[in-house]
Amino acid sequence: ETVKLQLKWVTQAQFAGYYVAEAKGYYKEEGLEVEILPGGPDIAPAQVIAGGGADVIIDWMPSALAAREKGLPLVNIAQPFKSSGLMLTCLKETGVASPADFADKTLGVWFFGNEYPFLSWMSQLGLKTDGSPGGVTVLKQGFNVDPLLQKQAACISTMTYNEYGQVLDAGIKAEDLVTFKYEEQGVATLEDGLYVLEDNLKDPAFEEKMVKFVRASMKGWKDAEANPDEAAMIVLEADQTGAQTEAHQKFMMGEVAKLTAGSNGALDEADYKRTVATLMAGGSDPVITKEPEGAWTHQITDKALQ
Amino acid sequence: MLAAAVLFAWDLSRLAIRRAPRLAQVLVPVLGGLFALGLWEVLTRAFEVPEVILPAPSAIWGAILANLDLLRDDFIQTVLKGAVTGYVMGAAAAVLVAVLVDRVPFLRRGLLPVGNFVSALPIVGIAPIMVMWFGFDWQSKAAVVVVMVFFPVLVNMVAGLAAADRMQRDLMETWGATPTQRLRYLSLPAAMPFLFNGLKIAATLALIGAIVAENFGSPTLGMGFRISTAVGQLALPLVWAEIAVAALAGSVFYGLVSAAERRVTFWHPSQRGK
Amino acid sequence: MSQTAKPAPGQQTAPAIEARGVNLVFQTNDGPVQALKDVNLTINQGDFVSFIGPSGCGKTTFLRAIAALEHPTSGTLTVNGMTPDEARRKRAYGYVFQAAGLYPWRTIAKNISLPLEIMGFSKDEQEERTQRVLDLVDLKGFGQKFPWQLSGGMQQRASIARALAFDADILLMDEPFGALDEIVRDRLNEELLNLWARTGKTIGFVTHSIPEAVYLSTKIVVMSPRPGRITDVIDSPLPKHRPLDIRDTPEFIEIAHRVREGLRAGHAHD
Amino acid sequence: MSQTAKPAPGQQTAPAIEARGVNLVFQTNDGPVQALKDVNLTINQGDFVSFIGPSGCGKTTFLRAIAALEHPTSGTLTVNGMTPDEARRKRAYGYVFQAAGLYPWRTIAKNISLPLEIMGFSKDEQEERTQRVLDLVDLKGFGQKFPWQLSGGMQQRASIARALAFDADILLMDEPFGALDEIVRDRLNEELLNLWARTGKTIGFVTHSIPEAVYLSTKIVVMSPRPGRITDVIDSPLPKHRPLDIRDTPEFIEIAHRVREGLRAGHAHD
Amino acid sequence: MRNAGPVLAVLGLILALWYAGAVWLNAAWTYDQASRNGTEVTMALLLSDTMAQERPVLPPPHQVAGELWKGLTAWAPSSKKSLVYHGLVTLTATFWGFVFGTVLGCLMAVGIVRSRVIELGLMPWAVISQTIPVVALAPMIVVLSNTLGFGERIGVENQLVSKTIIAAYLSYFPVLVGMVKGLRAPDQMQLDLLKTYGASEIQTFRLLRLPSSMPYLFASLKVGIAASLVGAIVGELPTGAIEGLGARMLIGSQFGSPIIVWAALFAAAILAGVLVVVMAGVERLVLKKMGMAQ
Ligand SMILES: Nc1ncnc2c1ncn2[C@@H]1O[C@H](COP(=O)(O)OP(=O)(O)OP(=O)(O)O)[C@@H](O)[C@H]1O
Ligand SMILES: Nc1ncnc2c1ncn2[C@@H]1O[C@H](COP(=O)(O)OP(=O)(O)OP(=O)(O)O)[C@@H](O)[C@H]1O
Ligand SMILES: Cc1ncc(C[n+]2csc(CCO)c2C)c(N)n1
Ligand SMILES: [Mg+2]
Ligand SMILES: [Mg+2]
Repeated sequence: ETVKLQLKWVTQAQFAGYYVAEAKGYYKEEGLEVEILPGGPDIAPAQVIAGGGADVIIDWMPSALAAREKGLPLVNIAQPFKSSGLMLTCLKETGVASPADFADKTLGVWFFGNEYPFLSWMSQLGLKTDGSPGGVTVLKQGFNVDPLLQKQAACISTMTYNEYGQVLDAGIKAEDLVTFKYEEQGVATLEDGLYVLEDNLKDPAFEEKMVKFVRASMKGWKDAEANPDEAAMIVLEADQTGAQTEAHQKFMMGEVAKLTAGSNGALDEADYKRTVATLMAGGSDPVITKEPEGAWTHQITDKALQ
Repeated sequence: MLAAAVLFAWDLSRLAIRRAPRLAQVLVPVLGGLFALGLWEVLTRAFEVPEVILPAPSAIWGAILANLDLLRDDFIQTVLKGAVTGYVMGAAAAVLVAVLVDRVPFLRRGLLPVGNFVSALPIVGIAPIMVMWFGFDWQSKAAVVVVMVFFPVLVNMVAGLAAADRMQRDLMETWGATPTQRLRYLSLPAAMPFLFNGLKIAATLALIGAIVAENFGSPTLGMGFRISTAVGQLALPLVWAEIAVAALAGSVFYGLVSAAERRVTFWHPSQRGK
Repeated sequence: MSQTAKPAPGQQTAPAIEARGVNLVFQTNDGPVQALKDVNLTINQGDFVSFIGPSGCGKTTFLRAIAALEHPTSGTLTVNGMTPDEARRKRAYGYVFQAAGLYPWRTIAKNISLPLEIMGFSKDEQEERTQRVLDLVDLKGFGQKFPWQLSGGMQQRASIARALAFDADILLMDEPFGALDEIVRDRLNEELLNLWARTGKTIGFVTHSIPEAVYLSTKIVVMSPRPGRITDVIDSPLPKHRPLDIRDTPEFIEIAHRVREGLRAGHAHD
Repeated sequence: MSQTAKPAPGQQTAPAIEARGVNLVFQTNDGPVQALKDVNLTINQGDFVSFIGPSGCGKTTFLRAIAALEHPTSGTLTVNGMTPDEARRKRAYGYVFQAAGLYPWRTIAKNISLPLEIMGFSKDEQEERTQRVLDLVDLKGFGQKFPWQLSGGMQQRASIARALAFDADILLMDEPFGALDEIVRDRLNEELLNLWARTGKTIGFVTHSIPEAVYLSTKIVVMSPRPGRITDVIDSPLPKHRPLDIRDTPEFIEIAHRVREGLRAGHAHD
Repeated sequence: MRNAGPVLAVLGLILALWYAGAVWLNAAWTYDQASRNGTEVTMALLLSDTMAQERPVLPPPHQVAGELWKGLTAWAPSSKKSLVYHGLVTLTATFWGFVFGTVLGCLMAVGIVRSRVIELGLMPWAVISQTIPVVALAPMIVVLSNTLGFGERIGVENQLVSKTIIAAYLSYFPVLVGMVKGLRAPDQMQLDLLKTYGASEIQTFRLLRLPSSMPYLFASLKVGIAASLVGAIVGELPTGAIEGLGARMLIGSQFGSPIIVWAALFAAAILAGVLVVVMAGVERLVLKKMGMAQ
């Protein structure tokens, strides 16, 4: 049986669980042949699954819910990440000390479906994002942390496990930085869940396949948490560009492990509710306009985690 | 039925070309376009192609009407500020360098190979660097466009400057024309058909360059920004609305260059019949 | 067998063009072609020299060498005591090519005024001269046409007009009248003689017509083919003023005969 | 004032080319140019027709119209009873242009074999014919050169060879010998007459040389310029076999005189 | 070879400018770091630091050359760390994209030159095709080549199929434009001559239009092959950046290693340069064989 898994981004320790499951044969033990498709800029996992290019995708919940509202019935079948690694990282010298100082500053944000948490947060803060005075100026941030290093932005979006480390690596000390974790600001949304198409779930064979897949994947994740360095090396091995570095993947694995630690794979309904509430709070321009129905299920995890 | 429609459109086009050549210039492409759009609409409906893969033309039209202001602002940012500025600067630079290269044999032999090399740097590599150097706004997009446009114009212009035939060149010699005069009276006019060749290719590159460059950092404005953001949001009708604007802008841009070509190189055999 | 031209009796002017042992070899894909072999020739200021010889014998090549458009492989060539290159920079040449060679992006009038513009004549002067030579070659009213809208002969006339429009010291003409009918040709022959008499230009003239050569020239150079050599240099005893009917005088016929013999010898050589 | 050609006495063949009231107007940037006006002409099979007239009078245009390269604005033109277009599809024409028009990317031999290739001659036949016509125009040994390595006259000869290589019914030649010297020209004139006598082709021939026209033709068409009209059609009483010295006979001189008068009248018209 | 002198001179000049630029652009970071650390910047420190930063704004030539050299030689060509390996991956897509793009461009040009209906009906759409960003098409291309499994059937990766399509999509247009111009370049007399032979249209194409289009064709092919390379690299991103120079650039950029990006960039440029030079060589050969290089 084959499963195609579409990642949200390039091969890195953020997806270590799947690579570990693959490398250590957990998928094989379940009788699965899993093809891990790395993502990249311009790859929208939701689009890939809609076009039949994957069986299951990794996505952030805000964009999955937005897609659902657009008529693409994505369903969360598992949630290996318990908490969010998203944060805003600012240079202290720009004078940002609290969210109140964002006004009239330039902030770097990822788009392409990654912008929803930010927009929700800003609307909760009452800051306009259209560049009008008193609001914030938003930059569509590229793939890296250069805008901060070159002071093109006061703050940029970072993940605890990736870009933040790069800022430190670049030689800026932690004490020169101010960070705002979405978790701490109360605007965290669920990241990196596994999603499938609703209709497929009605097919028992597919359901069966997903049960095996989630079971093996979670085994991979827990293995990765327990052996972070080994997991990082597996990821490094899987990276076909040869441009990833060992040090950075080990750092990333260490940080990712903190985010997956609290999850056994089953979605926590409270987290889901908080995510939806955050997204619905989006003032004049909410990400989703109505309470989603059937956007998640324990159907798979209940069987997988017996 | 499809075949019949094709045949009918074909005959109608031939008739139009013979009877009303001016009208045909607009009619035939429009006819072809309507035909393609109709086919597109029918196919997307018949095969129930998901909107997030390829929306139907009717949905795109709806998105255009719903987002006119947005489309206009993006157009100004990307086409007028990014593409056109970069195009003009890049083409002008290429022409100047071509002239320099043609005039100074040392440069021709030294700069051309190096120039080929530098100008062949791919946009994906260039764009982040330009963003780093010129900031997030349209200036960095224009810079990317400059680099993209430069090579095709340069290659064609250098070929064009060498295009004058021997007798035409000999005449200049016998008149003791200075290099500048030879350039002005012979090389430049003779190069025009080639130059326009490059300019036409560059016209489309400029637009695509400005759009793609926005993927590497931009303000929250611009056609490339909108396209990639909307793809992320699965708002494909908006994506295609932007593409429709890009297509229209590109065609008009190309059409303007072609019109200029017709005016400037009316004497070239390829233009005389028109 | 090459021959050195003796200065025409009674003429004391300095040589305008002097060739000494000029050889010119072209390298082609299937071996070298010797276009000129050991050419010696002195042309004095104010001479009207015709070059005549079978097709491919090197007439064009020699004219081009004088205008510094080709460079001799060996031997020396001086123009007004300078190298041809220097003379060219001094704008000493008017050149009419064997084919018209008009610039397709300029109208006929603009083609004619081009050298004038290059040489820095004033706008008015350009205008005036262009009209005059257009008239001279009978192309009045065609100034605004483009070259490809003219017949072959008209194009050739335009190219002659272009060379006549400015006053170069040395006028080099490569079969300028080949594409013209007899009557126009006679007219232009007369005009050319007038111009020459009036201005004292030095003229190098390639033609295939023996009567034309004899009628026009003070010196007729007969060439033979492959490799191009000079087989005869004939100094014409005809007076400077030459009405058209001079062509029926015995002197004329005698010179023409000598030229024809020279040509035949050249052909036999082949 | 147009004139209809009477069929030559004693000739009964069907007309090869027939023009009735042909007008041809070019549209140019500064207004229309009437190149042909009310042209009526009958050319019989086997005729050798020369067109003579001042430069720009429409000779080339008329020849092009016969070959279906231009289309009359009004009037009818038939070739062997067909429209020119049909005749062209039947490969009825050999055409020599006023300029050589060789393809620069083909060697001389390849240029000559081009029409043969197009018309589907066998490789051997192509080779054989190419060699024969190269020889005929005295270009043996130049087959492997490229056009720009040849002198102007040699190029023109190559282009004549190209037209002679295949046996078209109708040979149209636009000043083919303009760039050749007298001796080669005489040779080719004779060769052309031989060819014509041997093959019975119909030949349309534009020339500026009155003697050439008279020497070659069975019919001489004199044209006058702008708008191009036929002012005279002269049927030559000269016999089919014509040695070169026929040019000194009184008949010859008389015809030449009549042509010259016709030409002068045309010029006066200007 | 006779170009060596001038090329070296120009390169020397560029290197000098580049070094100067590196000092100038990287200095800001040196000063920032110094002020964060509370140290002084001396001239010596400035020079040595700007030459050896880990993430310079503009890496100096020797850093790029070092990385390039390492990428080319330090690993076996089959290693995923080798630039040779990634270069070949990209080259494969470039090559096929160029081949298909050229064929497509030429076929369309022939149609356009032959028929006015095709010209008016097709040309505007060819122009429009070039204004559609790959981003928008990539999903369709990827989905199509995945779901139709075209690549699997002919035994190549679907990745390669997608990349090839994108490369062809970018390279057909320059060829089309150049060929249309070139096929129309013969002058009237040349066309007329063939008409008098009653040559068929195919013969006119083969014997006249094609040869006279050669200079235009080659000018376009040189642009086309560079466009194809850009297409292959661009195509590596939205098709799942796994391997190839484009993927390496992306990863280098994402993980803040500008030197890796620049090395990949130069590898790509060298590849493009080589391709253009090869094309120029073919051009010289063909034109010479045709007698057009005078
Ligand atoms: N393509 C064209 N467009 C406009 N006018 C033209 C064109 N071709 C020829 N003409 C005009 O038609 C007239 C006749 O030209 P044509 O070439 O037939 O002359 P011709 O008798 O062959 O002259 P020549 O002896 O100089 O070759 C000329 O006045 C010319 O300007
Ligand atoms: N560029 C060239 N390359 C090679 N050979 C050449 C070149 N130009 C001329 N030739 C050769 O040089 C010889 C002399 O040519 P040239 O043009 O001087 O002859 P010409 O006397 O002017 O003949 P014509 O009367 O036919 O114009 C010819 O055999 C020709 O083939
Ligand atoms: C267009 C686009 N730009 C940047 C990122 C980078 N990014 C955004 S979220 C994230 C961490 C989770 O993968 C990373 C690396 C992206 N994905 N898409
Ligand atoms: Mg010559
Ligand atoms: Mg003519």
